[in-house]
Amino acid sequence: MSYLAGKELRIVGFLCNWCSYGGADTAGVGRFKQPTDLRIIRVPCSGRVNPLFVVKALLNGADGVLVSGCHPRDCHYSDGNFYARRRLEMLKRLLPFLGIDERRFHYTWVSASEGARWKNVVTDFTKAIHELGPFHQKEEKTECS
Amino acid sequence: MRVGVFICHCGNNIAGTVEVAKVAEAARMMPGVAFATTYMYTCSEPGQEEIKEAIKREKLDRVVVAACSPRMHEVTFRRTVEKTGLNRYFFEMANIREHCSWIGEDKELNTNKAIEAIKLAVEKAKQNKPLFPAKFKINKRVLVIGGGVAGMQAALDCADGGLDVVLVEKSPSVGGMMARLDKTFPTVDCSICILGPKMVDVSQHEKINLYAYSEIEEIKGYVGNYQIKIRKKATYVDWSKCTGCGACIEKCPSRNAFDYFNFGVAPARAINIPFPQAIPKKAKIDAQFCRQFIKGKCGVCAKFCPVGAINYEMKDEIVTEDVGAIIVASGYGLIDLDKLPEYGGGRYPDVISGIQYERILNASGPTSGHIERPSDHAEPKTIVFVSCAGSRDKSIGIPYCSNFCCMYIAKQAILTKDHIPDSRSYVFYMDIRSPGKGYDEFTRRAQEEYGVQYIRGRVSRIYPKGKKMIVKGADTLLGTQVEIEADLVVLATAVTATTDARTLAEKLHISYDPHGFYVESHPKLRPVETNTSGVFLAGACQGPKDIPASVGQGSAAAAKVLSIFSKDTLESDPQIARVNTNICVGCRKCIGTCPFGAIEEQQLRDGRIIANVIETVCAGCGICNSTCPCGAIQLQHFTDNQLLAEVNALCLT
Amino acid sequence: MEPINLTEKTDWQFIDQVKKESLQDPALCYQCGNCTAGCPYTKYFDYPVSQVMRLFQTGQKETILNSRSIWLCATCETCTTRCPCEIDIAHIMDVLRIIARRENYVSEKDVKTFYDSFLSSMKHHGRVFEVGILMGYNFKSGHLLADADLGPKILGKGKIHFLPTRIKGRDKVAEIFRKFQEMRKNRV
Amino acid sequence: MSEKEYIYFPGCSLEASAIEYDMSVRKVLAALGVKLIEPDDWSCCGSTPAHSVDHVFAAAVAARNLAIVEKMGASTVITACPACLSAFKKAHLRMKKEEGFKKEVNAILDEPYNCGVTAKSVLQILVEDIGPKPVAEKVTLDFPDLKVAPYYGCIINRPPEIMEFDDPENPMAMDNLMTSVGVKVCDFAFKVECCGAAFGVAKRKMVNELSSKVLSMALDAGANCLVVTCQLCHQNLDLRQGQINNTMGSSFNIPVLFFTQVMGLTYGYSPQELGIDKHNIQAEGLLKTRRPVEERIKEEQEKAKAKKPKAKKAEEEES
Amino acid sequence: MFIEKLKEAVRKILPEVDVVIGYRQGFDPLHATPYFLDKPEQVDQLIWNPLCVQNLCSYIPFLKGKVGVIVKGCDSRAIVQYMQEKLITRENIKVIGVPCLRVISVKKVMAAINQQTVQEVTFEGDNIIVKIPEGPKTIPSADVAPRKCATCQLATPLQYDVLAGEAIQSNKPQDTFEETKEFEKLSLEERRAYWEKEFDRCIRCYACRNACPMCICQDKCIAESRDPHWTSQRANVTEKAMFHMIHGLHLAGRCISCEECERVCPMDIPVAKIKKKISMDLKELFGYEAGMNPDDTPPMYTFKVEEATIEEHEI
Repeated sequence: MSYLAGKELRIVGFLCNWCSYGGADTAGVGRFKQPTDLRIIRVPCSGRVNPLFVVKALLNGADGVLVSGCHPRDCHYSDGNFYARRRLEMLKRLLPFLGIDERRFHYTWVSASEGARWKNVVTDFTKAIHELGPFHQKEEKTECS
Repeated sequence: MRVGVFICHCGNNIAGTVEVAKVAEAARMMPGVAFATTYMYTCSEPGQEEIKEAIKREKLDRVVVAACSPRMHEVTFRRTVEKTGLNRYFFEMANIREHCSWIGEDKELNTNKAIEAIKLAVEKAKQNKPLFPAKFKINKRVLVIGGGVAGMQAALDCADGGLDVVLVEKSPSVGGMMARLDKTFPTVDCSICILGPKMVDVSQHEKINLYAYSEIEEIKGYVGNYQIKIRKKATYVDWSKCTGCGACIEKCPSRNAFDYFNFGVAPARAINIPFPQAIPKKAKIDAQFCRQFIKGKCGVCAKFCPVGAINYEMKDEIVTEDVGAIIVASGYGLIDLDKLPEYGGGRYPDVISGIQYERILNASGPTSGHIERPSDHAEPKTIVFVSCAGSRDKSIGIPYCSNFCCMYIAKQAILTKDHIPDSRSYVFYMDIRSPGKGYDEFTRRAQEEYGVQYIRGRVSRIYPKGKKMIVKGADTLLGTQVEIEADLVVLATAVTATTDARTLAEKLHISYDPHGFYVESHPKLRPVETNTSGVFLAGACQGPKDIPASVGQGSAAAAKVLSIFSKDTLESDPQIARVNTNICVGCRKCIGTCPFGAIEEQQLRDGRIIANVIETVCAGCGICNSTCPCGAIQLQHFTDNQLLAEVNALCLT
Repeated sequence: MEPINLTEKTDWQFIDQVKKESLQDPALCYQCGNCTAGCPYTKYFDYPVSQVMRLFQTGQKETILNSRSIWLCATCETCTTRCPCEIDIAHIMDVLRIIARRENYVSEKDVKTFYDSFLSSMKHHGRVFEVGILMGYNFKSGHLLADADLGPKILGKGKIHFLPTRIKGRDKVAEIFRKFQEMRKNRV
Repeated sequence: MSEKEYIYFPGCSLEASAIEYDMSVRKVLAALGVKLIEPDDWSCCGSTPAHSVDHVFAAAVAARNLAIVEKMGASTVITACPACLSAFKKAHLRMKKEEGFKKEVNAILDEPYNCGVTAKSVLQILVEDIGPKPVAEKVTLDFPDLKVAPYYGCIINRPPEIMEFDDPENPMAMDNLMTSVGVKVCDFAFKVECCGAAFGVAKRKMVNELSSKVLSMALDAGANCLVVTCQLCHQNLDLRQGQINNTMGSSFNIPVLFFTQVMGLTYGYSPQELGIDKHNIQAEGLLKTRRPVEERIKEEQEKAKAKKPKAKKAEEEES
Repeated sequence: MFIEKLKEAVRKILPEVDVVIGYRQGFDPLHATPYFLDKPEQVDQLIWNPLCVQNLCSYIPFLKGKVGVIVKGCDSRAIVQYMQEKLITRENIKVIGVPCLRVISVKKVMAAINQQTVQEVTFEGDNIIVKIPEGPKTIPSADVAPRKCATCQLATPLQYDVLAGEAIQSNKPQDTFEETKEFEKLSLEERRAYWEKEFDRCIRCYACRNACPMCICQDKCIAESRDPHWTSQRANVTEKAMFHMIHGLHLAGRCISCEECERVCPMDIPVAKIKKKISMDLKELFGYEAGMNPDDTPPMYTFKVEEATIEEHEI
């Protein structure tokens, strides 16, 4: 089973449980319509997101990766997003060096109350990924599946 | 491995935009899935029974429920699964409602997305390991932050329930905003008359330890075991000696201190007691206005104090209290008039805020309850009330309704007519919001019995002309501009979070909304809980709220604390970091990055140094996990392999 | 007043057109009346600003474009500055005026005549020539003596040039006029 | 003083009916060591009439001038006229924000504008780039009887998102500038009320009514002179003051000066040098009382001396 | 002779430590090899010449007891970095510093002599003279020095307990990351193709990792483990790239730019390039250079509440 080729691209989201996952819930409760491409992996904190997860996803088939945590100072674990910010910033700068468009990876902060903001993040990011098109060659996909 | 998948229709919430039957069919094809079915309401009792029966019948060892958000029902289903003897961490949830059926418009795409969400959960579940919570003892004391009506109610209810209460109040007296009010709507009963007895109860209750003029410095720990540092701000008066006689105040030569209690309606002395009914009734010095501090000489209060309580050398003091739960009732603030430049921005003395007018109306206020306008102390005859002064105003970042202004304006207009029978009051409003019991009748009374003129429209400008203030507004029902020559203008200034709300939230590790109001765990079903267990909310710190609602929340928060304290121990969350001693190379990077100091060095018998997680301290953030280069420290239930299984489920197709 | 049959008379296309051209959303307006309250011209308007906004919200194209209000707005920006919903109302008025001009709804001929006179001066000289504008206006509007009383007050003070300043690049300015006309044609 | 240089866009009115505004701007800025360079072959900004036609068109006629400035290698252009300023800022901001709009505008321009020029008012650079101290240092004369109502008009700082200068409801830039040059300022509630703008010709009665309110509020506030930043306001308030009196049956006779003229007067320039004689309402009466600034300083020192012992005494009493 | 000074220093230190790590002649005249000695009579085996390229510090974290080690300027950054990360107890290490202006890359020499058999190697002034069957060949050292030497600022080690010889100053220009910046001028597609080609050659021998002084996990490396299972053993370019990303990211803010990884790569993959890019970014973001100041904290293990250099990204 895969994403619906032609209609969707493969976008993986790592969301912290306390803020962004809640923000995505809030967006859902508010019925804020969003593109369907994004698949969400719940993590306790953006600080849990080892940049290698992003690399792993991008190398293995994702067209875009989104990491979203609590706003700085608002981390449930107080410092997690501060570490995430440094590590993910380093990664964001590194990706284009390897030939990966840095727009394929975005990290941001969305709080549990910001349903509308979440909708915008998802919509804009999905749009950006669609503008970039698929990252992996089609042949690779068929070869693997 | 035998995974069972249960797909919830959630009535039409999911089934309306997701083809659940197709989802179940796809789930059955997934490796490791032994059983998949759909159900109308999985969270219902029969729904849960269905899961239990299926576990037994199909010999399932992992369970995935695809339904709403795990933030909603993960706990429910874990309990269900556990009842069959399966470890509760063998359960996974796929969010196909909030993250899928409610936000996607295309049924085909939604269905596909739901299938993938389940695949993700199945792969994760297959990696899950049994986890077992440990038990730990609770410290059955409670900290209440804020001594307004909500905090006092919470403190009294907890204390009456037998708990030791630490009540911390930032200002020199308990009472909060309610103590400043003259009368309360819709009954028009005297505010301090109903609040006063509660204040006295707080001060006299043997179970309540009150720290007035104190602030929260630091909070450490977790539910059941918090360590609180409280800063007792220097009052420069030894409260153990002070009798509240007021001799010092009478003699104080510095007469132009800002009166915080009266919102600056009239000046105060540099040494003061905020109001006659203050609890504790003790004096304190505002150093920035005191001559002793500014000029280095004066000493008048020290000379006249009959008990020798004055101490200019006093310093802030930090005290420590250990508690098991925290109730936050830190109240609200009001926007400053300078946010409203079109209304003069505070430059015109006869344009005041509602709370200032409340003090002017109040018999124990600076005018002893005589209505007079600040500029020339004349009795105003034409009074204009402007509602939504800053509220519902996106342009200044306050899009929300301040909740109670419509009601207090009606009250103030009624009181004005009572005080000055030949006065005329006008109220500019956009909508009259009075949905409480007896509330709408009250605003009608203002118009019907007291002849208050309600004008539907906003005020664009207020400016002085001679001794009058010209209020230039619109009457949108007439479709015209209107002008009123007022003697006094009262602005119902917008309610905000307190200025230090965000700082306090960060100390508490609780969330706040973009306006600084604290976020409850669930807007309907968990209104006083926060996402940090052991921390509860009461009153307007969660959002603008009137007195009955605040009192209700105070009691509700107290009930929550009493309920968790009804047991002697709590279960710790086993979703914490654990070190694989075979792998750890002792590089210590995790130790340095842990925000909680939960990792320590440990020397093995062979002399190797490795990391060790202190179970009760670890909060489960996983920073150590993503720091560890060799993957030796793993956050249980969110291990590298579990997350990799999810990534692979999505990407390696 | 005739009841408005909103089923028939709501011009949804007009709402979309104004939304598109102004980049402002009428749904944000909750009709507080602040714009009407602050507008210096409410007295002269046939529909106060908040009602113009209401007419926009309900798609009453004919009424709006025939209104005098949109021509009497001086773009003083009071409404925009004070709107609690952050709507650029003055800009909406501007767009309504542009549409009215384009579709030949001109309820305030004098104002338009003055604007035209101004533009024509600009087109011909590159800069505007005040005496020329006034004379052009007086001629076209039929108000032959408008502001003639002011003449003596400024004569002999070196303020009035009886010949326009013509800049070298006036053909370039005229070119903007021409290219714009062309662009507009293509737009349609 | 450090030499400063600006590209200065006078605008059509300042060449003709408001030539005295131009004269005073040049005089005052020269006194402050500011060199003005007029762009070659500038054209009309389009003002209000252009944006009643179309926004692309309006932006184009404004941006033509910005493009000229850009080509000169400058990043700032200053102007005294609020209408030009507003036209420039609106064109610049929208072109900068919307790529599509920028393309459309540049398509009808001879030279494209690449959004590299910030427009500022003369008032803004006096406040922000020069500052109150140098402004005050040039003062040689004092006007003891002058009390001005600073009248900003509607668009020099509105809407705030576009003009990005001073408070939109209670602007203080001109108040402070007047105070810096030693002129008394009254608290004027009608600082930003509209005078009738460009409707003077087509809707004279309307303009007369609106302007009359401004004048009467200024008198109520205790002013004997209005100070303005906009030549259109000046026209409506000064040139049309007779019309106002006729329409309203009033008898206003209150001088209206450009703020640069007031500054120039305190710097010792003659009314003629500043073009004050070109106004409709003459200000001679007020100007007669001027005296060297040293006299005021002396007066103030004496007053302070007389006050001191009293203050000391009061303090002793209190303690 | 310098070598005598060095031997003298080692002899002096030997009684205080359990082992000293130095260099001795390798299997041919062009190769020096690490030498662990604990007896005075072994000291005479020691050599010192520009072919002593290995960073001997790499062994230290894995040795117990007191260790003496011969350290060049570039190598000394490893000592500093170990100190930052508290991976060594400084008192247990006796650092014998050697001033050095340039070492020589064996690979480059071999390329210059067309991979012929080396019979003898001598050094004269700034030249290396390699005797091959067709006769001696003189090569200017600068032509066969590794890349890192061209911008080396540490002619004298940052840390040493004894310095063999005199402290000298570097005469090289600062590293301005020209090569990195030059590479960034390629298009995204070109860069991607470049790495796909380079990584495809990787045989996952892990020599780069084994030689790396900062790869402290060694046999616990997650590139080889099943728990956690970051990479599979499939021999495709994705898995190879994943390994190099693990290596690169684990060294973010820790890489001391010794370029040992690249030196030892049998497939000549430019593995140091990625690390260099990260080092450049972290220097720009946090003003941090690994292995320079023992009191620093590596930037990935700390944070500031307000990060002046990190702006929020728009999508």
